[in-house]
Amino acid sequence: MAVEVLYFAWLRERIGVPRETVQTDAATVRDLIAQLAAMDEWHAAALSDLSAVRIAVDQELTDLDAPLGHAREVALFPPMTGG
Amino acid sequence: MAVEVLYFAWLRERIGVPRETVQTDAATVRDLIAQLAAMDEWHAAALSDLSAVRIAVDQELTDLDAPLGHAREVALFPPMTGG
Amino acid sequence: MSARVQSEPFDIGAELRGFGADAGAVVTFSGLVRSEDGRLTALEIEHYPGMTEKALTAFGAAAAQRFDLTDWRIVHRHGILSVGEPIMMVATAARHRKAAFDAAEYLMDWLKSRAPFWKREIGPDGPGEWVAARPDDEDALARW
Amino acid sequence: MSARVQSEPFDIGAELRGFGADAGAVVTFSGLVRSEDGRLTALEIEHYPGMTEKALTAFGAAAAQRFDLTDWRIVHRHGILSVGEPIMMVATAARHRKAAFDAAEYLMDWLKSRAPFWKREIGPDGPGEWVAARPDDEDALARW
Repeated sequence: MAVEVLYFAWLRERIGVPRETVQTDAATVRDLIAQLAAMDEWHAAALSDLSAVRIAVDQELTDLDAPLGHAREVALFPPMTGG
Repeated sequence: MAVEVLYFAWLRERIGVPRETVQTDAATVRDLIAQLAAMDEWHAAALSDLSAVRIAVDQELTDLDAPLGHAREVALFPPMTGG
Repeated sequence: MSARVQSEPFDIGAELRGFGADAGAVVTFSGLVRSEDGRLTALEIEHYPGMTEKALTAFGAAAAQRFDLTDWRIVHRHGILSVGEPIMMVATAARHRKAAFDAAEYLMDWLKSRAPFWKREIGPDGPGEWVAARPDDEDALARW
Repeated sequence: MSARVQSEPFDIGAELRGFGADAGAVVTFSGLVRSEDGRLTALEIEHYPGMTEKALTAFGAAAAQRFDLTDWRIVHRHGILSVGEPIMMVATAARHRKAAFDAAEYLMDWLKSRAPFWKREIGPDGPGEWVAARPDDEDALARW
């Protein structure tokens, strides 16, 4: 299936694009990230430390082991610093 | 010595005046209040329950057993309800 | 860093203009006259001129030191205030939010139980009861 | 009861006009851009359009229920904000002060760590570091 993957803040900068459409059969977010990290050195570097990555699936915060299901939008970003 | 005694809120209403000048030899606030309570039935009624009376001497909160010293102004009032 | 007692209304937006330069965090509390389910039309607020200003200034100075505030302000009204009108406000400014929040709560706890103000209810038939002090307002002071 | 995300400045006084009718207690928190001892000239704030509004609205609704608020408002800016400018505000209205204070702190704790905003420092030489999340902001959430 096709998933829209969004990046924010320094993840966006390191990967070099704010969003991309990815064809995937990943079962979980963790699987999807492994697929992304294998794409090129920028993805690999940006996604090397998963403790610094936060995840939203269809605009809801979730964790690495969340099933991808029929997700249309997956966002990866650093810990949030609002307020 | 002469002390200016001020009353606020329902103490002022029950006693009937907002302030009065009192000649006293009282050593403590408690002694002064006893003298005031002996003046007439309004003072006596207003000052019958000292747990409901708060005290300021020269505009600083204090308690019944505080020495009167050279106080110029003693204020008696109910518990405060600001804010 | 100032305390004022006045009968006139105040505007929180105007009070905050230029308040707490380089603070990072600004907290305000404002108290408004409640109708108490339509029972009240106004509150009358009596105070002890002279002592009030001294007390509020002392509370502000204590909060500034304890919470390392970059700014603080207290405004409290007296007289007859209609339902919905602001009674008072405190504002605190600090580098981080916890200090600003704590300082505002500290000021409110002192102000409620130790500043010489007294409220009387005014209903459709005129002046009513003096508002009784709440035991939990006295309790709130114990935490500081 | 509303959450907004915008690049334009806001005015706390204007936000509070008519806010929290019959509330008794209104608390505001506002966050301003600090200069960090002159090191910064501005902050750039990035956010996740769509998710941000949903998250803020969910936080407000949760606070309203938990603290029995009569009103709440969240305004958060994005884009480049100069030193001294307001970044965001929350306002809470309740019958008594404790609920209004607690709700404002609750909203801030959620907003700091769970709303999709990211700050980047801007100094005299241009864009600098992304602001790191503070561990104690994460810890602050645990109390709710």
